[in-house]
Amino acid sequence: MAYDYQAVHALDGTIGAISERRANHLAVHRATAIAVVLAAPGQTAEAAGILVANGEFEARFSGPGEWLILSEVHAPETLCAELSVRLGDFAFVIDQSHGRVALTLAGPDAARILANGIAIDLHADVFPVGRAANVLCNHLSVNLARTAADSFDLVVMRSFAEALVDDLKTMARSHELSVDFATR
Amino acid sequence: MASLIPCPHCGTRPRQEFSVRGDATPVRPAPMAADEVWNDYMHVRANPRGRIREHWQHIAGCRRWLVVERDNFTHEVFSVSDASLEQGGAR
Amino acid sequence: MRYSAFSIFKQALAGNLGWKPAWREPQPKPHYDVIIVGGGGHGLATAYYLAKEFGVRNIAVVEKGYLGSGNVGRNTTIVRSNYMLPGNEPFYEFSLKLWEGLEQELNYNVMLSQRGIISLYHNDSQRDHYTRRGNAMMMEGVAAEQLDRDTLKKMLPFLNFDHARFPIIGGLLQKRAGTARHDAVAWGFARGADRLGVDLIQNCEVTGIRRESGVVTGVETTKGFIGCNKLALAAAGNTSRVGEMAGLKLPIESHVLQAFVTEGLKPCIDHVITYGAGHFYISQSDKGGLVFGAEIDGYSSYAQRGNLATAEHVMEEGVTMIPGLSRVRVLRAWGGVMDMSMDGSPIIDRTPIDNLYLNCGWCYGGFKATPASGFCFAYLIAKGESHHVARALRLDRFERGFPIDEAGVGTQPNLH
Amino acid sequence: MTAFRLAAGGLVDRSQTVPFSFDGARLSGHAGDTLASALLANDRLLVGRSFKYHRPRGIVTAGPAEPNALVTVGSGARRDPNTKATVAELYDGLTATSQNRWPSLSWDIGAVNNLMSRFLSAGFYYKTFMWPAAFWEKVYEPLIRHAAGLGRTDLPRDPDGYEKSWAHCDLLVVGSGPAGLAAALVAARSGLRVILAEQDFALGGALLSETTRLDGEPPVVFARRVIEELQANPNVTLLARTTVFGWYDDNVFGAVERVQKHSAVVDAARPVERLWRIVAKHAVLATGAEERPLVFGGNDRPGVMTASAVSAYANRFGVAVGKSVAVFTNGSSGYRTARDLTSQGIEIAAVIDTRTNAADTAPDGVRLIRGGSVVDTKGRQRLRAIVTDRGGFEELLACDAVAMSGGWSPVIHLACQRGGKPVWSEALQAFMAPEVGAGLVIAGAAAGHYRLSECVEDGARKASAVVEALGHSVAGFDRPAVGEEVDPSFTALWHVPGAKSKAFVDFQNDVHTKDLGLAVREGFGHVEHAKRYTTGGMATDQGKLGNINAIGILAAMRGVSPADVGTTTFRPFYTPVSFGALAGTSVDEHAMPTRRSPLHGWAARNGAVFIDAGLWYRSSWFPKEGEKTWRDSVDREVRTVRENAGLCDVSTLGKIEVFGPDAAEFLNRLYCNPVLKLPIGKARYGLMLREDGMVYDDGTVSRLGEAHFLVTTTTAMAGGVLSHMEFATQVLWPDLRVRFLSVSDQWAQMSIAGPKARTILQAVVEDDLSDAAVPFLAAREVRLKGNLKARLFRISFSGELAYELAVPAGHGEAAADALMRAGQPHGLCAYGVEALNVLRIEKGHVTHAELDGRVTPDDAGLGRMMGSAKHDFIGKRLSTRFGLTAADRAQLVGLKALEADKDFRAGAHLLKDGAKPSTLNDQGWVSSACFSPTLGGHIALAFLKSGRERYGEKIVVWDQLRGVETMAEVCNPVFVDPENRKLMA
Repeated sequence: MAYDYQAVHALDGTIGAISERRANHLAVHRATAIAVVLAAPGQTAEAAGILVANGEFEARFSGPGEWLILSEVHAPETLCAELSVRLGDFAFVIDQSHGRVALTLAGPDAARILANGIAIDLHADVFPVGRAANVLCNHLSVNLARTAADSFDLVVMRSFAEALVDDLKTMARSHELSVDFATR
Repeated sequence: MASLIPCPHCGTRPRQEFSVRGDATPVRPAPMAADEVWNDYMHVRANPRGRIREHWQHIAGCRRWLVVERDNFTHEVFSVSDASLEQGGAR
Repeated sequence: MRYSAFSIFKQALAGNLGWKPAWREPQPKPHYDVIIVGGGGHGLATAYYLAKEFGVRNIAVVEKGYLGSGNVGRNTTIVRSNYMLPGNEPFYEFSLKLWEGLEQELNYNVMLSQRGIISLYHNDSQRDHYTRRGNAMMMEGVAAEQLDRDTLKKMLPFLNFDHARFPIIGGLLQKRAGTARHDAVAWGFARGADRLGVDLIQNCEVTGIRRESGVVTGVETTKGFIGCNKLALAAAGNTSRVGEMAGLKLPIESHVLQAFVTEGLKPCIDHVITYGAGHFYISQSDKGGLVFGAEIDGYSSYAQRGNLATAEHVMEEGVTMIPGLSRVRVLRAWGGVMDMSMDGSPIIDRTPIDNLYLNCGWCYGGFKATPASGFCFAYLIAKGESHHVARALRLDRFERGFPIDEAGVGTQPNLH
Repeated sequence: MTAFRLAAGGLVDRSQTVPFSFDGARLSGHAGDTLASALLANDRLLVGRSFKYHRPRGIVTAGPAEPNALVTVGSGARRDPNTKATVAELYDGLTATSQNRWPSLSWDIGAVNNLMSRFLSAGFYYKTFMWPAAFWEKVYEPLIRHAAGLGRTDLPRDPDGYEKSWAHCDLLVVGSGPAGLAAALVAARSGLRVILAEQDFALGGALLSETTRLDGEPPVVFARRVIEELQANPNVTLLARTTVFGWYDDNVFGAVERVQKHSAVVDAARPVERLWRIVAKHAVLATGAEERPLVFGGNDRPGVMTASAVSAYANRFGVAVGKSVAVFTNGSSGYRTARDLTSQGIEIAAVIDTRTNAADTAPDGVRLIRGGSVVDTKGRQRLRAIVTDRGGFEELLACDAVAMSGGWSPVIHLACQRGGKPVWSEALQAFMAPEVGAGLVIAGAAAGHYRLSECVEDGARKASAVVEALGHSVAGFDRPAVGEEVDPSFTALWHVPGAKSKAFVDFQNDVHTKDLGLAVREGFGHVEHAKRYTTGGMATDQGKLGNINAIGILAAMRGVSPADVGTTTFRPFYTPVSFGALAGTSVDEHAMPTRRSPLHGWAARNGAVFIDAGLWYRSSWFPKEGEKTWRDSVDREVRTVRENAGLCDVSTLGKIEVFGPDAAEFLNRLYCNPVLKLPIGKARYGLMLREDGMVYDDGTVSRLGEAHFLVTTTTAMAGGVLSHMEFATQVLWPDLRVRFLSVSDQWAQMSIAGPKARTILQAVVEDDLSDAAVPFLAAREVRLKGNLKARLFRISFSGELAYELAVPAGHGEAAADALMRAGQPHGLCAYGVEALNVLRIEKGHVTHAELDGRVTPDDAGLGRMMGSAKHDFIGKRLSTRFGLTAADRAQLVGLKALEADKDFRAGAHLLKDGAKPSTLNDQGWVSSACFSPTLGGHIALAFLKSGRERYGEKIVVWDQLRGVETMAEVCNPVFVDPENRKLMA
């Protein structure tokens, strides 16, 4: 018997093919490695210092001493191994590559669409590029990061991914939106 | 307070992001403290009108438990702090 | 003067100029046998029954605002006795029986309308819970009926059967439940008490409780000191503040509950309906407004107003339960301050101070209890012991480990 | 014919004819009309019927305070009952229907109430309908209910969508009149982020119906210039058709935008209404002032309107409300209306001024009656004449409209929604907004500045202060030169003496002066009592017009000042808001989010029937061909598990990983049973209490490393337990060195249970799974064939030899498929939560059906788990309370049916054989029940008073709700394999 554990994405089978991208586009990332780093008690500053951005991964603030780490270059296991080596006793590293789903909403109306479900002020002076935060989007908690003037990343618990995409489509009802898996 | 709460970690957020537990004044007694002390802790509330301290959790944000010091008649917030700092504990 | 169709006819012919005040506006006497703090439904009912049933005549009710200015005039008017726990069910059934004779008792039409309450359920475990509750009611001799989905579809075709996140699978009906005109309850008891000689003293705020050698001797008020032999607190919403004047610290937190009414509509909802996948409930008043609400806002508050987030959530539940509400416009939102107790059930009891009596902790359910609360509190004040249906509603039940926790959520008041 | 469209003038677009219908009649108006202005242009004065007496009513105002002109707009599922014609924007194809009349508006049988009115005085219903007792609900109440109410709905599903949005700004300006525009302009020029909200479909507020010139031009020209500049500013959001309905804590405002309420054709891609939650650093309320009606005999006859409405219809809409208009006023405003009308060529029958010595002058040729009053009106369904009185001399004066002006009330509603009480101004004879502190200021007429120049100046001034408070520098603007202004002073007159017929205070609810007199006479003189007794101010306009007069009348009757009477409470909503707008998109299937298990696809492929379990959908059972009922499938699944093996999705259980040097100590305090000495590689059942000693949740605790644990929770309590743990570490014991994270979504978890579970699992797992290598309660990492790391726990809920296997979520389906393939030769089946439930009942395991929040460990038969030797754990101290240890507490027992043909259901109660049903005799209840395929009969778990002493007793299972009573035998709750032989195999 052959054993092949082909991974299924949480949104497989829920996103139809699109003929063209529209003004605003929601890209679902298939293979982002995601880890959560919890600073060891009393070691928040040390861990934060190690997690400053580099080309291999990006650290997104979730709470005091807690970050989501996203990497497009590492596989989940190597990301966790890499982080564990760098952080040593300063933090605990937990693989969440299967536990979370990462999405990117980009387009001229991105902030306006998000304002239909997210309460924080998304004005670029208030929530600038590089800022990340856990926020409520309608009924769901998501990690929101601004990656460009009109581009936002959303990271959500896997089991809620379908609900979030549904919500985003509804939020974008008055705007042009297409949804597809991201191509790399 | 009833619309927005300034989270010390995340900034000002809507009330929907928080869940509230209740009076933050009672401190859990030592295990062998007297019955009355435990009864007071669990069941008895000063419940004044005016300035109070209340436990809220930023449940859809950083998930930290906060102590919100506020007026329960005007709903004005005086301060919000991380609950773990209350007893001088580490984080 | 006695009210009747004839009195209306006679007075109308005289240009309605002959009607007498519904109650006197007395100045406080120096001393009463019993002073009741709180001129709301419970306080007025207590005064009425004390005078009527227990022969106490020298009574004052002191009220800081106008009669009925508290929660008796802010609730959603629901009357029912569909409780589960043995500490509650007999009490609320006793109350419903008193409601059923109240109009004749008081010679005042409180417009009791036994339209039936239907508690919807949405999954098997809720069905089991309501079965347990329905059987508990029937143990007490209270009729209850289980309605299946098909029956509900015929009775309430406007419910959301086809597009609900949590489909409706059935409901528990108590036919004798319903609504009553809330203000009229306060006014009816007030008028009844007044006619039995009770002094109803409005705009008289209690500012202190005077104690001598451990017993209460009277209250300081904005109208001066008033002495009494027994002091009875019926100030739900502000119980802690009044109790504190006597040195009492109580198992109570004050919370705000919002309620709402829509613009008037021709009759479209006949029952009281509660939503099992949330806390929404709704009924239609005789004037046509849909009266509804849901859960408390959740935080300590003495402000009689709610927040928008909770209001929005209430509407979400409402439209999800009855999609046709969508285009109905909501006219007004208001808030009342609830005495939330530690187990979600009320307290009618003596206090550690011998002649100080306590009636509090009604959470969001005090209106339906009004007659029984008054009757049992009067019984306690007059006889010094609990009425048998109110025996479980003790102040010391928490430290003794006998909570009456209908919701099963423990000692966190905002979860009840 | 009285009311008509003027030949010229107004802001309506006469080039666009807009057809609409009213009560079936085809009519037309122009673009820019409201329904009310279009009805008036068509001489439709009779628009509705009042609430109580069903009196004929017309249009009173030109705005949102309208009490009378309520109609149903739209048809079918798009009916909007109780729509105010005065704010409804006219659109092509609008259909309007009058309300509260039968059979027709002009012939309404309910009007008989009017003839009976003396018997229907305020509160009459409290005094009667009590005999015979049964008649109230059977006869009287249905009659009252059908007579009451306004618009009609049969609650059809709404075809339209709604939306909710957040907005943030430095300054919110409410109202786009002169003060609002000036405020917005100053703020915008100074660099603030500004939102300007206007309830009308046109921006400009009072400037739209004002005639005083600004910079020598009509005021609307000035307004347009300002609006254009604001529109061009990227920091400014202009929201027309947007009513700010509520002011909430922290300066958050609720507003509703009518996005598509002005079109017969609704674009499904857009919402019909949008709710805005506006987070404003500052706000300026420039909400203007409301003109008061005068309370005089017959003041409700169609044709009687406020003077400002008469002016607005003439100036803005180009509509004359009558051919001969009488002006009845107590101040200067009436004269302005007289001038507005005469300049349009409309005849003024007379100006009747209640003041004797006013300096105002009537337009040339207009008769002025100083010190006069109107005491009655004539006409049936429209006004024909009025009766004036001066010095006792009555005169019948023909006219077809009355423009009444009773003075002005600032619109302060929003400013009073947060508990601030209005303050009486003796000078302005009006209630003013209280000082509400930083964040909200009142400007223009809403602040009592009635003159146009003052409004502009005040708006600019208030905005400048906001600009400075935010640290910006104020950019100025040149104030327009204001032409000849009216100073709208007046002499308050709460009711006009000498009324010859009913003088209405609250039009919609038919409250007249005598009702207020009766209320005072009967002791209901407090403003709240008067409101509740007479229903004055409780109608859909919430007393916007009438309350001030009611307060004045009560004050006069009680001999006090209006300040002493005070107002009733201002509460949201300023004007009514639809359920739909407040609910937004989170309704129906989207009321709450849906959670999908990583094995959802696997279960679906295997034919699962899904049920909701909280937010989750869980596979309930897996029907096979030929199975007719769910019981067939469940019985088969149970038997298969007991005989062979089954695979069940348990991914929805909460999973929390705990790290840190104090992790063991923390968990030891969190659970009531001991955790400290749990060896690495082992799992343990864990019972968590609330601090009050009741069971909170149960699950497993596995030690993956010295300072690394994994705990599981029930599906239902996963969120609650996480919060509880966060509370414990952050609040109770912040000194503990521990961190944890919910990893629930990372793992797909499946239970493989049954005598063949090991064999099947071994076919997929590389590692040795022998009992020696993986004994009961082992917890370890394994590698699946094909090189997938997984976690394996030998735990059992069914009582069988069982494992839980966890793999990264994305690999879950593949792993489950592999197991199904490996299990096929051994008879493995997929089983759902129904079979799982039967299996665990048979084994006597509890779930939240048993652990209902009122149950102690001992009640559930788990008392031995309590780590009484432990120094401390949550729930320890209070679990020793007398009531929690009482001997007669209900204890978990098993029940076996003694009558084969009768089943048990959860929720039944228990009675001693022969006992009379009563609360006192109630012995307990059934918490879970099922048919046991293993035992071949109905069994149940139940809580019975002192139950563990009563094994063997025959007891009545009493389910009167279903009409079923049956006998059962009380037994040990573990029905299957009490020696745990299968478990340990």
